[in-house]
Order: sequence, then C-alpha cells, then structure tokens
Amino acid sequence: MNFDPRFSGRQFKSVGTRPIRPDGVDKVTGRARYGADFSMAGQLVGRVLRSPHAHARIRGIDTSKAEQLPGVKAVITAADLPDLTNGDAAMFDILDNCMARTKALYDGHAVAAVAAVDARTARQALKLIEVDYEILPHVTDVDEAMQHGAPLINDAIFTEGLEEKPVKPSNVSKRTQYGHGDVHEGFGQADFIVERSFKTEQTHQGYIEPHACVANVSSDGTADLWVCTQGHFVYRQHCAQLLGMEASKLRVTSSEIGGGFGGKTHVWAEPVALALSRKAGRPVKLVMTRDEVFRASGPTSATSIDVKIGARKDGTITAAEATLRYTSGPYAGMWAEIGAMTAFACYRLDNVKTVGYEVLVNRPKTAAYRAPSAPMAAFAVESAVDELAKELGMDAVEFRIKNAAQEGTRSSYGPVYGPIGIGPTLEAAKDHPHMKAPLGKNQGRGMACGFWFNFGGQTCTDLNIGMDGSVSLAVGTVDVGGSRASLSLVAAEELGIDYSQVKAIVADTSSLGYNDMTDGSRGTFSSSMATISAARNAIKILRERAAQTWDIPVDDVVWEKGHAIARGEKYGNLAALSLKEIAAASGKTGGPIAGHSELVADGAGVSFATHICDIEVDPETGSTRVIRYTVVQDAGKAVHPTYVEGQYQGGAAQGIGWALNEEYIYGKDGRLQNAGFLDYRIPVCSDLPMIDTQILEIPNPNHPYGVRGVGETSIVPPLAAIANAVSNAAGVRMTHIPMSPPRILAAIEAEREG
Amino acid sequence: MVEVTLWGALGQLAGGKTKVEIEAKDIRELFRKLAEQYPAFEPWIDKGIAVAIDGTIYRDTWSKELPQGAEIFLLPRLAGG
Amino acid sequence: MAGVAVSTTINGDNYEYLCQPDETLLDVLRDRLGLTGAKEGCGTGDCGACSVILDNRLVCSCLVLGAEAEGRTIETVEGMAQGDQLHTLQQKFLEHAALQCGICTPGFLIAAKDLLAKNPDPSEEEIRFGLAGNLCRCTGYDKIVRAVQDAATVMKGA
Amino acid sequence: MRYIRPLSIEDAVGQLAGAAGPAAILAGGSDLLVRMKGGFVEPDLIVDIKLIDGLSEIRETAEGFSVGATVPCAALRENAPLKKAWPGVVEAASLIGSKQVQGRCTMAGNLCNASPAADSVPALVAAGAQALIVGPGGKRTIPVEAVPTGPGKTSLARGEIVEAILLPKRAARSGDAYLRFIPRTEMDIAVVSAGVNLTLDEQGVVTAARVALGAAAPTVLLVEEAAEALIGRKLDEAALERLATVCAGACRPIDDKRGTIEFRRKVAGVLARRAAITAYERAGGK
Repeated sequence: MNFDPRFSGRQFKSVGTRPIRPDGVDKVTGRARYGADFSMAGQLVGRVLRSPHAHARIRGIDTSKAEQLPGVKAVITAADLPDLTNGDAAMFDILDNCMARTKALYDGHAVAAVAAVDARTARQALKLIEVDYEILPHVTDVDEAMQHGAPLINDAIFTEGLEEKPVKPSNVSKRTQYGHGDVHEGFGQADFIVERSFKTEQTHQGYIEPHACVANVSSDGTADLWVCTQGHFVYRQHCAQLLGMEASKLRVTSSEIGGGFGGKTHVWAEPVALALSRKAGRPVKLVMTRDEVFRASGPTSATSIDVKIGARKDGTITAAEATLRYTSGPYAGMWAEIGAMTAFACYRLDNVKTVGYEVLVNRPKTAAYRAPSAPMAAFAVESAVDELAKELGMDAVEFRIKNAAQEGTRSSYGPVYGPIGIGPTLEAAKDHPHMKAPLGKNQGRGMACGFWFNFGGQTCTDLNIGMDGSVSLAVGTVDVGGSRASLSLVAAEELGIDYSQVKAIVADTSSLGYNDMTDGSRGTFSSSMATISAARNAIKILRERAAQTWDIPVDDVVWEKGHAIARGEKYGNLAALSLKEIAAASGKTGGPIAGHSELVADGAGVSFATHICDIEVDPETGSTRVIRYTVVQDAGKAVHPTYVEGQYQGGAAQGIGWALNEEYIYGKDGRLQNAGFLDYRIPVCSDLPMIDTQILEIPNPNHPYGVRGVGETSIVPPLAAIANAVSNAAGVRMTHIPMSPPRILAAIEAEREG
Repeated sequence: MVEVTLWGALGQLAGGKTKVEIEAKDIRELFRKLAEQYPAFEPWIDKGIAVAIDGTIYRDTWSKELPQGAEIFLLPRLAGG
Repeated sequence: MAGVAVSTTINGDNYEYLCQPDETLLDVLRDRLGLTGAKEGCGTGDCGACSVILDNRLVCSCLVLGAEAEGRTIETVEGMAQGDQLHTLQQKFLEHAALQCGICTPGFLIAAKDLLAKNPDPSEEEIRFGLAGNLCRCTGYDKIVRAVQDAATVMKGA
Repeated sequence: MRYIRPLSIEDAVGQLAGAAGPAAILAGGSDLLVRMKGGFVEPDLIVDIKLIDGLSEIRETAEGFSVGATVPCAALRENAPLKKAWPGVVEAASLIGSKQVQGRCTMAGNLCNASPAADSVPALVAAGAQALIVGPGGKRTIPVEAVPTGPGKTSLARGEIVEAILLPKRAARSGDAYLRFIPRTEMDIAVVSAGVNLTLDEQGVVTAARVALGAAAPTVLLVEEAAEALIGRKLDEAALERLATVCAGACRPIDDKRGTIEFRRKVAGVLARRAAITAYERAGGK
C-alpha cells in the first residue's frame, strides 16, 4: 500500500490526537489480566529444574523419587519432548533450549520439569530429581570463545561463510561481510584515522513481568494456551511443531503483556507447560521466577568490536571498517550480521567494510532486544566518529551532517536509500535549545545517531460493525505499548467516525488469520495497514447497503465523514445516511457488515534518530548523573503522539541503563552472579531526568498515512551518546559498556597517571 | 532483465559472483529462476530472503513487481525486537 | 505444616483465610483471594509491582507473610476507585499515558497514593525518590512523574 | 513449619531456645523472606516478634535513645528528636532498600543480618551504639560492632534476641553523617560506605571522633587510626587528606559483582572525607 497523497498536508481528524487507550481503565484498576493472572479449575503448578553448571554432559536423570512424592502429577525431561523438528536446525535449537538433551549449555538451562498440586510440592519434587552431570570446561567471554583451544560448545558447528570450508569445528558459527568500495584505498586518502576497540556486556530486556503461561492439553488432542507473548500465532506454530500437534488444535490466547522488548518473541516455558499438561492430564500454570528470567531467557549479545574510520581534512569520511563479534549463546545466531549491516547505516560512504562473527558461548540463547544488535555497533562507530571529529577540529554535529546518508545514498548494507530522516534529525538536534544550554562543572555533552530497519510482516485484521453503529476491531498483533489506541484511531479516521465508537481487541489464534509477531517495530505500522484495508472493505459494503436502501447504483454513492452520500444533483433530495443508520438497518439489507483484511505489510520505512545528553561525572568516584536528555526521531507519521513519545522515552531509558550500569556478571565458575533486579541495575525513577522528545514526520512512501515503525530506533543512539558525554565530561574515552563507576574511575586514574 | 546484487554469503554460493542478471517480473519468478540456476540457494530461499527494491525491503510480498532498471538487492531475513 | 487462620481487612472489607506459614501476602492476595492487581515482578522486594499499603505503611506484599496480616488493614489497587469513580491518580495516569504495558501500574499507583498522602506537594525530585522502589521498563518514568505532579495539583485543589 | 506470634519477649526467647529445628526471628522480614524465597533458609519455626509490647517504640531516656527491635526504618525519620540528635544514623537507616522496604525493615534486623554492606551499621558503630540483647541467660548490652562476626554470622547465642538498639545521649557540639556509594541513586547495596561521628570544642577542634567503614571488610570496620587523624585538629585539608589515606589503607575489601578492591579503597577514603565534612558542619564547626 503506497502513501496516499490525499494525506499530504491534510489535517487528520483522529490520527495525531491523543485519546485515552481502550485498555486503560482495566490497567489502572488492577483488572487487566497478564500472564500469571489467569487460572483454571484443577490447575497444577509447573516448575523447571535448571542446570547449575555452565557446561555439562547429562549422563542421566533419575526422576523416580520425584514421581513418588505425593502431589506430583507429572515429571518430564527431554525424553518427553522428543525431536520432531525434522532437520530444521533453528527449531531444534529452540527445542534444545526449552529442555536440554545431551548437554546443559549454560547456567540456568532447563533439564527437567514437574507439575504438582502446589508450589511447595513442586519445589520439593525438583530437589528429588537426580541429574548425573559430567562437568565440562566452559567459556563465557566472546573473545576467549574465539581463541584457539577454547572449550568447544558444539562440535557439529563449522564456521559458515569462510572462503574455504573449515575442517575443524569452531565456536564461530558464521562469518558475514558487508560493504562496498575499497577501504584500503579509502584509508590511503585519509588525513586522519581513528582506530579503536570496544566491548559491550550482555544485557537483558528486563521486562517487569516474568514469563507466564497456563497450558491445558485435552485428551481429545486439542489444547489451549494462555500466555504473555509478543506473538501468539508464532508461539502456536512453534509449540505445535515441537509437540507434534496440528496448529489448528492449539488455541493460543495472548494475555496482556507486561513488557517484551523482543524477549517474548521466543518460546521457553510454553512447550514445557504443554508437555507437563499432556502428561498430567490437567491444566498446568508455569510462571518463571525473576531469577529464572535472568538465567534462562533472552539476553542480548555481549560484543567485542574494532572500528577504523578515516577522513580528509575537510571532514569527508574516506573509509570505514569494523569487525564485530557477537555472542549468540550456545546456539548459532545472526546477531553479528545485523550489527555488521547497521553499523555504518547513518553515513554516506564510498568505501566501507564490516565483518561479523557469530560466537557461541555458555550463556543463555541470545534473543532479540529492541533493534537487536544495532546499539552495540552504534556505540563503537559513533564513539569513533566523535573522536575523529575532535581530531579534525570539527563540531560533532557538523561532522555528522557533512557525512550523513541521504536519499540516493548507497547504504552500508547494500541497497540505495529512498527518502530518509537522518539529515533532518541531525539538523533538528543542531537547532535544539539543548545544544546551546550551558554546562556545569564536571558535566559533558554527547550526541549520537542511530538507525534501525523496521519490519512489516503478515497481518490479518477484522473490523465488525455492530447494529448500534459501534465498531469492534480485532487485530492479531499483540499490543505492547498502546497500539490498540492507535489502531482504533486509524479505524476511526478511515470510517470518518469518532474514536469513542471504535474498540480494538487482540484476537486469539482461533479467531483470526495468522499474524507475525509484534516485533521489528511493526505493530502499529502493519496492523494499521490491515485496518485501513479492512475499513475500506467495510466502506464498500456500507456504500452498497446505502445504494440498496436508495435503490441507486453503488457507483453513485460516496463515503464522506462517516456518511454515505448520493453523489449527483439527481439525488439532491436524498439525505446522507450515517454509519449508524446503515448499521441499524443492516439486518434488512443483507446482514452484518464487516471488513476483513489479510496482507503482507512490507515496506516499513527505515528509521533514524539523533540523541543529545548531558552527563555529570564525579571525578573522585566515577559516579555519573544524567542531567538532561533529548530524543529526536523520525516517526513517519505519529498516529498517537503520546505513545510515540513513550516509545522514544522508554528506548532512551533502556539505553541509558545499558550504557551505565546493566550487565550480566559471570563468575569464574560460569554462573550468573546477578540474576535479580538488586544487582542487575535497571534505571530507577530517581536515576533519570525528564526525557525530552521531538517527533519528526517524514512520510514513509509505503504506508497510506506515511507511518514508519517507532518502537526500536530509540535504543540505538544512547550507548554512544552517553559514552561521548562521559568522555567529554571526564576527559577520557570510554570503550567498555556499561560505564559503571569502577570502570570510569579506573579510566580517569589511568589518564591521570598517563 | 534485472540485475540482482547478492550479499556475501549468497555470493559465495554463486561461485563468488556479487551480481547476477535474471529475467524476472516479480519476486516469485526471481526466486524460482535463482533456484534453477543456483540450486544451493534453495534452502536459503526456504529460510527466507528479503528483497530490497529501490531501497525498500520486502520479506514476504513475493508478488511484488521488479520494475525495469530498479535496484534489486538480496538481503538476509532479519529479526526485530 | 499447619495452616494459619487469618482475619484481616482489605480495602475496607473483612476477609478470612487459611494460609501456609511461609506463604506471602502477595500469594494470598493473588491465589487465595483473587486480588490479582498486585503483581509479582521479582518476589524479593526489588521492583515494587506488588506494593500495598499495610496499616498506613507502603510495603512490598512479597515481603510480608500472609499470616502477618492478622488484624491489620490493607489497601490494594482494587480499592482505589470509588465505584465507577476513578481515583485522581488513576485518571491522571490514563490522561498522561503514564503506562505502556501496565504491569507496574498498580504498584506505582499505590506508591504514589502513599507518597501524596504523606507529602501532598512534592517536588519532582521528591516524586522521583519517592517512587524509586517501583521499577518501570517501558516509559522512562517521564510520563509517570508528570501524572503524579498533575494529580498532586488536582488533589490539593480538591 | 510453624508461625507464632508471642506476646512477651520471655515467651519469644523460650520458643526460640526450645525449638528443635532451625528457627527464625521475624521482625521486618525484608531479609528473611528473601532468603526463604531463594531457598537459602527453611526454618521450622518463624517467631514474629512484632506483637511484643514495647518493641515497636522509640524511647528517649536519660541515657539517650532506645530504638525497639521492630521499629521500621520509616518510623525513624518521623521521630524529630532522634533525627535531630543522630541525623547520620537516621540517614543511614533511611537508605536501606526502597520506601516499601523502609516500611518493614528494622535497624536490629539490619544488624543481625550481618551483611558487611548493611547501611545502618557503620553509622551505628560510629555513633557508639549498643545492642540490648535478651536471651535465656538474661539481658546483656554489647557494642553493636560486636554483634556481626562475619558475613551472615553473629555472636548471638541460640534463643537470644536483640531487643533494642541504644544510642547514647548527645554531647554538645556533636554531629554525625553517613555516606555510601551505589551505582544508581536508590535501590542498591552499598559498594562501600563510611560513617563519621564527631564532637568539637568551642574552637571547632575535634575532641572525639569515631569513623566506621562498611563493605570494606568481612564486618564493619571501626577505624581508630582515622579517628586519631581528626582528634585534636580542626577539619583542615591535611586532616582530611590523612583521614582519606588512613581509611583507604584500612580497607580489606574483596572484588565482587558490586565493585573492585581498588575501587572500594579509593572510594572509602573519598566518602570518609565527605562524611567528615558533613558531620563537622552538623557539629557546628566552620
């Protein structure tokens, strides 16, 4: 669906307003039901036994004592989840991650599970399961895992993407390369070159709601799953495949979701809960503890990145190169590849080369986290860009403006850009009052840019018009941050009715056709396209019904401002029919009125952001304080600007946490030391200032209203923006994220001592 | 005839080529002919290949037409958060 | 293990229940009494999603035993609205879009209610430190702080 | 597992002393419940001491203040005389956990949990506070620093309960302060901390000083050499420099997930110095 020129400069009626969300009252009164808030009669409590070892062969599991404990109704191991993946390597990894088979591959890897009448019995049963482990050497650090002689995690993995097929297995599952031009030649033209190595530690999405589900497998082969997820249709496919069920017999209902950020795009506990329920013949509720969430669910990659950028005296970048190593957990991934694609996406480069290495380590399987892989690459690149600007004696913003990608630029990942927003966000940042505000003692200002692709995907939507003229909109993309409000606005806009007449809900997998996940910033982008299409289909029927009522040709009926209007002077005496009137008469004009839509919402617009921040550093302790923060980002079109601001602010806050304090800390024994919110330090309210936002609207040519995705890009610039600010405040270049106080103090001391 | 640029991993499968010329009107035909010429592509196509047409990325719209002279770029299918 | 018989007052109503000695008040509220407004985000007092007011003190209900509630008075998010009349804080959270996913919202509302009861005219800094025991991962806190500021203004005028 | 709520301290002591299996005292519960949740302790008996008469009171006596074992830290802030006399102690106790945890946690619990990083303990040690202990053998009073003997370990015998924390009466021209280092602004465990308590003469010369460091050794350190660096002098730059150096040197910290040895040493000195400046100002020094 292309941009509808009718909307250029047009005043929208509903889109762009800020009404209260349809699910709001339930959420402020405690009535909204999340993953753990649903229960079934006779339900059992499921609990998972997890490996305490980072790497161990499972020689045997004896569940007999647990099975004999009164109140225990089922105990399962990998044997109860046999391999039905049929050679699909990605699905096998998901299965093995849900329940370890021959080896436990990280601290927290599930090895068995129980269902019992209550939590206490389930906990006791776990203690009675005897696992015979043969402890193996482990590796958790990305650089160490790549070294010769590092403990090998999977001897069936041979590095893909090498010129010659390797003869020995490796912890590097893949090498990828992107770029164009000749970087060697480019560096030859450079007057200044900056070359640096960076490291970033592994972080977690940190959603406040732990994974939770209720599984109910019936003896007739059908099953229900209630679950907090970003994609219930995808969960259905995966669970059905892993359990050997027909997808149509598994009905998955997505609960309200208490945060996902990419971390709820992957099944963990759900196949286990279904297998427990199947074995016990009763419903099973499985809720992860916070400790389990950190140890066993979706962290992002830890990385090690080398960057080299060269420029001429006039400030033109002549060449840019990066080598990116990303951990993927103990399974193959494509995270470094995304880093390699996004690293230099903001710039217009004649010579660019990026190489990515996917590295297996004994850590949890890496899952997507908001613009996955892009923040780390941006941290390395934007730090080096800042440093290069300093060497050139150029202003950091001017240097970026001079080299910014624009329409027609060949992107560093290959294709040529259409209309894009990097230039405008930089210009807006340059003109922002924040840039000119005075700084206090020990304070520094930093800025950085970020890029994310944004995705669309398969989408299906139903729009039903009630006899009272109200509209219910059933969508299949899970609402993670207010999309029911924005989609209701879109339906109201198209139909020409008031927002209050529309109510959007998220339908279950048996009530609507397949939908891809809410990921890739696609929720509002994709479902609004499907909603527009469904509304237009409904309007066609509304016009037909009006034509029938008036007994005139349907081509003479137009739809305007929520009314059918007979066009032409000959119909001068026909009063317009409102949607409500047509709906009320629908029983006599052909029955219910609905619009349906199923489509692939491709063509999401790439998105850029520029962030500015001020940081104060205590030079005696390395402590930091965020003084001021500003986000400038292109939204294409902001459907519900308040929730767009919310996405900008939330992404920035997550990035701030990542930049300053969040990290997985592993002991020498390979065990995670900080599997809780006490020592995995996400920002608290008093850590942050207000986060100012500026929404730019550069229409996406592939969406009728110009919408781009907005959810992810905001987490890309903060790591670099803060690193640049800290470096400016403390006078030292910070190359290791998070910039925790001990790291900052050590850097300051090292600089002092020269 | 459209000129299609391959990304590194795919290029290796095509004997080190970075660009191939294919007579195809839409993405479906492009994939079909690529699989004919380069059987090693087939598992990649099954897993999912994204096609950038003049900068816009298409992941599943196989009916998308390939305009004459358009810049066609094959990319791996990526995940988001 | 012997169950403990407890009689307590929740949102003005008397409740009687039997609970295990090691069962938390949060588990009792959610699993025995069906009051699932309080959420378990961590179970260790680090996220505030289970906040309730116990005898006029803000607490994490995951750090209180169900048995301890005997003879005491508890306020939960379910008791904030009066009939269909939302509490000012609830209304302001909606108007300011101070929630995205909403899982932390009940805890924030209870903590903010306690904060404004003790300090009707808080500064931004006092609000931020007053709500530091409640984690939110979606909003960056900006709109939450604004909602509380706005609610404080309205409540002072009332 | 049993849960009991004795009405007298004698009954509580008797129940604890007579328990066959592991028993736990429940005051605020902010440590106990976390440990139970994590499966680190599984007591057979939980003795909730909150109904015992007098334990929830803050009393001002001729000797100073007596803070009952079940007084939540939030109540300390609300007690104006205590706050005026011992602002550093009240500040320290107010830093434990969140507002929610403040509604439950107690100073006696913070002491008996025996974490080297406990926030209230360095301030109490600097203040010269005593613990009033009741047990099967009667009552005894010991300096608070004698209660924890190592991480998670105390000198309390089976059946003994800390009934109250006793803070001495304030001499004229005295002031105390407590500072801790945490990476965030709230909700963290101290990476390292310092409590300083000073008394001055009319000229502003320090006549008495106590300096304590937290998270710098297996138990809170009372650094006598640091006190000596201040006594007999005004709080001049040289005295502060000496204080910082002595404190950094006195640390015997560890590398862990919260900080490094090097970081803790340096920051211990910085915090002691900053706390001393605040304590000095509070004592009326200029």
